[in-house]
Amino acid sequence: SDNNDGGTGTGVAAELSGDVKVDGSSTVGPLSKAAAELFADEQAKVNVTVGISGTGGGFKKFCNGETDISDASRPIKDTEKAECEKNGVKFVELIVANDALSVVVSKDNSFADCLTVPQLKAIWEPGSKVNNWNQVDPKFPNEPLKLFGAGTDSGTFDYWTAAINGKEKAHRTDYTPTEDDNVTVQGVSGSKGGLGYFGFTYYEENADKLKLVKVDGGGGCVEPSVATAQDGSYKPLSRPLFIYVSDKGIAKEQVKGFVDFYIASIDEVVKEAKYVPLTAAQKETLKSEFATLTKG
Amino acid sequence: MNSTRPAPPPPVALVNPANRNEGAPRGGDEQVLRLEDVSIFYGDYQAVRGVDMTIGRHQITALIGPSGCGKSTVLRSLNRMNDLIPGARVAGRVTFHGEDLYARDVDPIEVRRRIGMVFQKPNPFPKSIYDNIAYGPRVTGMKVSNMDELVEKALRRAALWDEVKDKLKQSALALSGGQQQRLCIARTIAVSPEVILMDEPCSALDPIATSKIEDLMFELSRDYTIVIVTHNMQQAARVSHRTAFFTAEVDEQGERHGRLIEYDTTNKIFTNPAQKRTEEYITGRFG
Amino acid sequence: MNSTRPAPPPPVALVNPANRNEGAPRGGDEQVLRLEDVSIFYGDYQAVRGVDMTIGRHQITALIGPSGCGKSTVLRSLNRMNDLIPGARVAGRVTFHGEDLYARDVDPIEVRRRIGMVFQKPNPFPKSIYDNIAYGPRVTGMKVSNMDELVEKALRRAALWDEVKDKLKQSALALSGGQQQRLCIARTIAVSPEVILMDEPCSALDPIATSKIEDLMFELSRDYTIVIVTHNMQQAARVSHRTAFFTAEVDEQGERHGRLIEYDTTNKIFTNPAQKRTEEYITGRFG
Amino acid sequence: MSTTSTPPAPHAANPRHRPSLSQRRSRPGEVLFKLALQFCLLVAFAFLVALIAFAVIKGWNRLDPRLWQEMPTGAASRVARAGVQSAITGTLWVIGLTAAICLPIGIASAIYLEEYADNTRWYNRLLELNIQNLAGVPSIVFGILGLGLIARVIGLGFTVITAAIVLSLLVLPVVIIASREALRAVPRSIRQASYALGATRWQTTWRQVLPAAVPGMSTGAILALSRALGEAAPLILLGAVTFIRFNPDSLLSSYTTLPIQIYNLIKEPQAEFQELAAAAIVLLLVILLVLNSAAILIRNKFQKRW
Amino acid sequence: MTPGAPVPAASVRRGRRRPGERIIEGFLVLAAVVSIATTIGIVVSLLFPTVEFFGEVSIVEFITSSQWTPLFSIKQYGVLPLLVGTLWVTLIATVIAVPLGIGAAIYLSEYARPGTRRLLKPILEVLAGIPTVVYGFFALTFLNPILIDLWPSGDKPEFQNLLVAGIAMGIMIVPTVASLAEDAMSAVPHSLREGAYALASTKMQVATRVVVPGALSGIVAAIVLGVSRALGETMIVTIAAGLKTAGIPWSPIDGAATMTSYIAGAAQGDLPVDSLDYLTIFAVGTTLFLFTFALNALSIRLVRKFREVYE
Ligand SMILES: Nc1ncnc2c1ncn2[C@@H]1O[C@H](COP(=O)(O)OP(=O)(O)OP(=O)(O)O)[C@@H](O)[C@H]1O
Ligand SMILES: Nc1ncnc2c1ncn2[C@@H]1O[C@H](COP(=O)(O)OP(=O)(O)OP(=O)(O)O)[C@@H](O)[C@H]1O
Ligand SMILES: [Mg+2]
Ligand SMILES: [Mg+2]
Ligand SMILES: O=P([O-])([O-])[O-]
Repeated sequence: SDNNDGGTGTGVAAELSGDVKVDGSSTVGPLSKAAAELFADEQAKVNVTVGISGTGGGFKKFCNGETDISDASRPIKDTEKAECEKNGVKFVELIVANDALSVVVSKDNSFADCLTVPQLKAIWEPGSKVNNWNQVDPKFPNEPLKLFGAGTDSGTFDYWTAAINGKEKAHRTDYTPTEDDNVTVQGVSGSKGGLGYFGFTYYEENADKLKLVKVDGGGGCVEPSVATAQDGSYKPLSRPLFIYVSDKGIAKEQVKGFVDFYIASIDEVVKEAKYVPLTAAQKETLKSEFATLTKG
Repeated sequence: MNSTRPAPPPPVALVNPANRNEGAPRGGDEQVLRLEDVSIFYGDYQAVRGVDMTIGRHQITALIGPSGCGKSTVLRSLNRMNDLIPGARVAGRVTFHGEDLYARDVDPIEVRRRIGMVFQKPNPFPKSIYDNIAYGPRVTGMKVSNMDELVEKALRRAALWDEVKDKLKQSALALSGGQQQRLCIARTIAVSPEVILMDEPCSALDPIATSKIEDLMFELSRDYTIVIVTHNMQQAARVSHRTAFFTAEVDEQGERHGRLIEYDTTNKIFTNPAQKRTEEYITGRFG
Repeated sequence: MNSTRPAPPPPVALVNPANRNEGAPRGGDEQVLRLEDVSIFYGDYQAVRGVDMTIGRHQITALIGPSGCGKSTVLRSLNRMNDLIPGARVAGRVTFHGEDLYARDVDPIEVRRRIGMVFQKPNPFPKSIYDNIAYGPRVTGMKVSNMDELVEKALRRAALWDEVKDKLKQSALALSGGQQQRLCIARTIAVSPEVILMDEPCSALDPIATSKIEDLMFELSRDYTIVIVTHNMQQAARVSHRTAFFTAEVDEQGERHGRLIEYDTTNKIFTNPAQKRTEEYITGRFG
Repeated sequence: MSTTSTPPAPHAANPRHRPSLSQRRSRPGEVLFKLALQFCLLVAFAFLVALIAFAVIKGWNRLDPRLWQEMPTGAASRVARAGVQSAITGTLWVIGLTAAICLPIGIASAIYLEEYADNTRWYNRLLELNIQNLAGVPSIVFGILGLGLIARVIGLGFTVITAAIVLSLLVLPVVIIASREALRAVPRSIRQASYALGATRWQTTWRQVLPAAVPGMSTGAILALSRALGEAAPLILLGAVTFIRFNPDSLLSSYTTLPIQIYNLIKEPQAEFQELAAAAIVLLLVILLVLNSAAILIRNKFQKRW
Repeated sequence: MTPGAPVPAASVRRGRRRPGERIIEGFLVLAAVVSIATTIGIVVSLLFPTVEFFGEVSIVEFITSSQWTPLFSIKQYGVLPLLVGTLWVTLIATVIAVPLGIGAAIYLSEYARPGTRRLLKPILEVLAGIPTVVYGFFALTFLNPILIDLWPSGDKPEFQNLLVAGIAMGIMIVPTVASLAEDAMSAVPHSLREGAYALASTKMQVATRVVVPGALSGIVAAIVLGVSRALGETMIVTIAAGLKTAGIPWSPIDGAATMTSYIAGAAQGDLPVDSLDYLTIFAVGTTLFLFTFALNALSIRLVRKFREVYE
């Protein structure tokens, strides 16, 4: 039911109603949820739903025309673009925040402070036989590895496999895959040999339970942080986070109202969701990109 | 060893049928129901085989015989209550005033309205006394100008009015067993049937309640035709005009089938039965 | 109206107790069980009130009376089967060879081993015939040198051996009702009790099976003391040495209590009862 | 003299050598066995108590009106003023609709099977067998049915009505079986009496059998609905795992339910979310407890009226 | 019309038609058909995608390969890891629920006073009515820490593991087993107990030698039904045992997916409709359905056999 009886145009004053369907990345989900919550204070009659199907799942629905907005923790793939095209779904890509995929270990882990990309690859590549920390680095103690990683249906999984293992979806299989941050947090913090990776926010929220590991992408050990994520020096694991808005969606008053709000309040939204905020330049692009869609 | 060896069990003396229904009852000559070579099956099992008998108007006809000989089966065939048992089937002819009860276009609902039934255990509905009586007229769509009057009349006829007139709105389940059974009779009367079938109506009652029902039956036989199944031979002897004695026979295949052995006036059956098996049963030597 | 008015129901003639147990049985003078002012309660309800009677050794004692008068209740008090009914309670004294059956330190399991019981409906275990017999010796921990022999003996005593000797491993449920009942008797015998209580052991059986059980009872009374509850007066007359007649009396509060009305030799009870109510019951005028 | 385990042969029974009864044998095996049995029950109840106590203690801080006055949140920072209102209303919508769908169908099926069907016919036996089997089909399979057939092929999408249809089909066997039992408990004699007075089948069913079976049926209905109320698995496949902070307003609304909301909350690592999950669990348990007690009360009150 | 004056004989032939009766019966039949339609719907919605799935994946690989990695770059479609995960949880649940359930049933049917039984049975029913998400939460956040604390040494159970899910599920099915077993025991005729008591049996002997053997097929049916519930249970395993699908879980203290939790996990995520990934849900669903169907059929048969013994 997408009635848009409200809003005749400009401003916040007009009362909107109807549904806004958002789906996709679990990483970006918190941003969209925060935006939805803040938006609800202004437009109580607009029903924003935020599904968490993972980036790929989100695009599938998005390109089917089932959703208005797709959350994504990686850029849309060519295959997905083709699907959208086939179904006549036009869209605009908006970067709404930055993220630094964070590698975490247990607080009891005193030895692993920095891991190189080859070391990470050795651990996580398909068919890896690395099952003990001392296989990662002979200086490390004899401590069995307990691995927690992204679920196969997530953009994080795609991003991580591409960045570390060099090929999307190429990943060892004998680890605990999860969409569910609780599992990674509790699992890694609960065992000395634990190792996991997820979005920076999740680390920040659980900084008291976990230890952050620096990553050496070739230029020395870098710790993920707001700054290193914004300037891209946290390589190769800093990444932008996207929302994709369809043209059919934007044609609906309530969707346009929501995205307008999303962009206008992006700082607040990012802060609420505890993400790494956009740089000034990124913000400029965001606004101009969106402007093109609404005009065209 | 000083225990004495058994002598054959003593015969029980014949009942002396000082029957209160002696003499030809009014209307007894007119046939109401007639069974012609009736056999009744439950699935493949032939429970009753080849029964011929006629039931006269305003008579009390008693069906007696040992347990399992098919008395209830025959009784239920008279108002098509057997229809309700999956697999039950009647062969032969059962006629009611000459009409075949099992003809295709006969309405079993109408049959049951005309031929009422009272059961072994009193089974009042869990409703008020009043509603119990009014139920039949209501469901059969009788045009009743004054239901209160009808209820009162039915209860009076069943000799229950005085006992319940002040608590018509109370649950029928609060009545005693004997009262409940009379209520069931009243309920049957209320739809003005012609025949009332009774399947061991007193077997769940104490002697005092039993004697009340027996008196009532006798009263009712002025206006209704009554068929009663009873286990109690004295009761048959006391109340009935005619008695049919059934027993189960084992056939060549070892299956048991109920058969009508003898059917005659009650007086004859209890004083001078034609069949040896009847005598043996009456005298308590078997069954 | 030409129906005749009822005359009072005919009296049934007295049973002629050509009792095969006439004469004093062996050991009948020695008391095995004795009830002294026994009342039995179910919760607050006093089902049986103030019974006094003694049961003699190697005698068959029959308990008769109308339904609900407490016969089964009394019988079950004799081997503490009432213990199994929540709320059931025995007041007064029941002694077995002078020992109070309900004394605190009496082991009811041992009581039941010594005083066996056979029930109205044959209740063989759903096991083989052999295991049915062997069950008792096994659970009571009897030291049995040769179980096969014990099983055979018990079955022989119960006059069942010839019929089942080739199918001891088959399920007991495949036996006929009469055979099942004899199996239940054999099962009871196998634990060598002194007394066997029987609660209407033939009421679910046909006349032929009944007469087999009656013969068996008579046989067993040489070695066992038997107490039998029966509905069938002829049976009591045929098999028992002594008969106790119970009936239910209504007290001032309108509650019904079972009472022992008369207890005497079977001959006396059936030919010349001292109590009017006994006579009325025996002659079928009530009950 | 002690009780020997070999009883005397009856023939040899000499009154003078009769062992006394007054030797209550101690049977330690008996006592142990009974203790073991009690232990089994105790374990079951201990878990029940532990589960409830754990949920109450963990959720204690959040057991206040916020639970039903506030909407869920996605942000940990806002969790202090969040609740599960949209899940509660979603549950009410879904369960209300489920009741409206499955009770009439279930009761009508039961009436057909008990009052009308000739159970000697193969198709009626098949029907019965089918219902028994359906009762054992895992709930997630019903989710697949909903996903593949109702949401996609029929095209009702991930909506309140899809969820209600799937849950209805899921608990339909429970309703049918319970209703049949309730109908069967109505004595045959009542039906016979009605037929003997010239009532038709439907008159008998409607005026005598159904009123008498209502208590039993409502017990079954309540139990079936409380099963539906707690069900999460099939709804996972039907789009309930969505962040929704509004109340459904039509059959085609998006929705979430209480069990699903609990599942979502469990997945969050922050202690505040876990507390909220525990509080929502307490709420769910209270609802179920009330429903269960009602069912038991009805059953006990109306049992055995004949 | 007044009673007492019977009407003269009129024909009993059909005077009145009763179309309402027919319409109502038609409606009732229609309602009964819904359950048949449901079964057909389930079969159809499972069958077609499953056939499609096996058009691309060989059945041999499905039942022999020891890896289930349909969503990784190297795709393998062996259902064994899911099956073994399922069997672990079911086994653990059974080992816990059978003794507890049967013990409780014997107590309720043979030992408890009627009042106690009336009190205890509903409480058991409450236990059976607790939603499985709650059991999952309880297993993950209450039982598992205790389990890890109490674990003797060596490899501790993982944060999510099959063992704790099995334990929680065992508790969950205790009431099912207990209540059905109790029904079976109560159906053993009272006369058999009396017969046994009259042969000087003790209570335990009556329970173990007469009642339990007498109710055996009913008890087995209860167990089978409990097993079938464990097999089909989703939320407890999803929450407490995790979604790890690769490799056969040799140890129950590892986390691993079961058939049900794979379906639930996969259906939450991105399963593009029409893709092979999406079809895996149906292939696994069919496997699950066949298992539970077999168990249900067995249990129905056992109950029927049991009923036959005592009619
Ligand atoms: N519904 C039924 N289905 C199958 N067989 C039946 C059914 N009702 C009765 N029978 C069988 O038909 C035979 C006659 O039964 P019926 O009830 O008519 O005997 P009865 O003479 O009334 O016995 P009783 O005195 O015990 O009431 C018996 O063998 C009985 O087992
Ligand atoms: N378990 C019980 N609980 C409560 N009351 C009982 C119980 N058993 C019997 N009674 C009552 O005790 C009285 C005597 O019953 P009992 O069974 O001893 O009579 P009976 O003479 O054996 O009758 P029948 O000939 O019908 O077997 C009856 O009023 C009966 O209702
Ligand atoms: Mg009969
Ligand atoms: Mg008795
Ligand atoms: O949920 P994702 O952001 O990893 O796609």
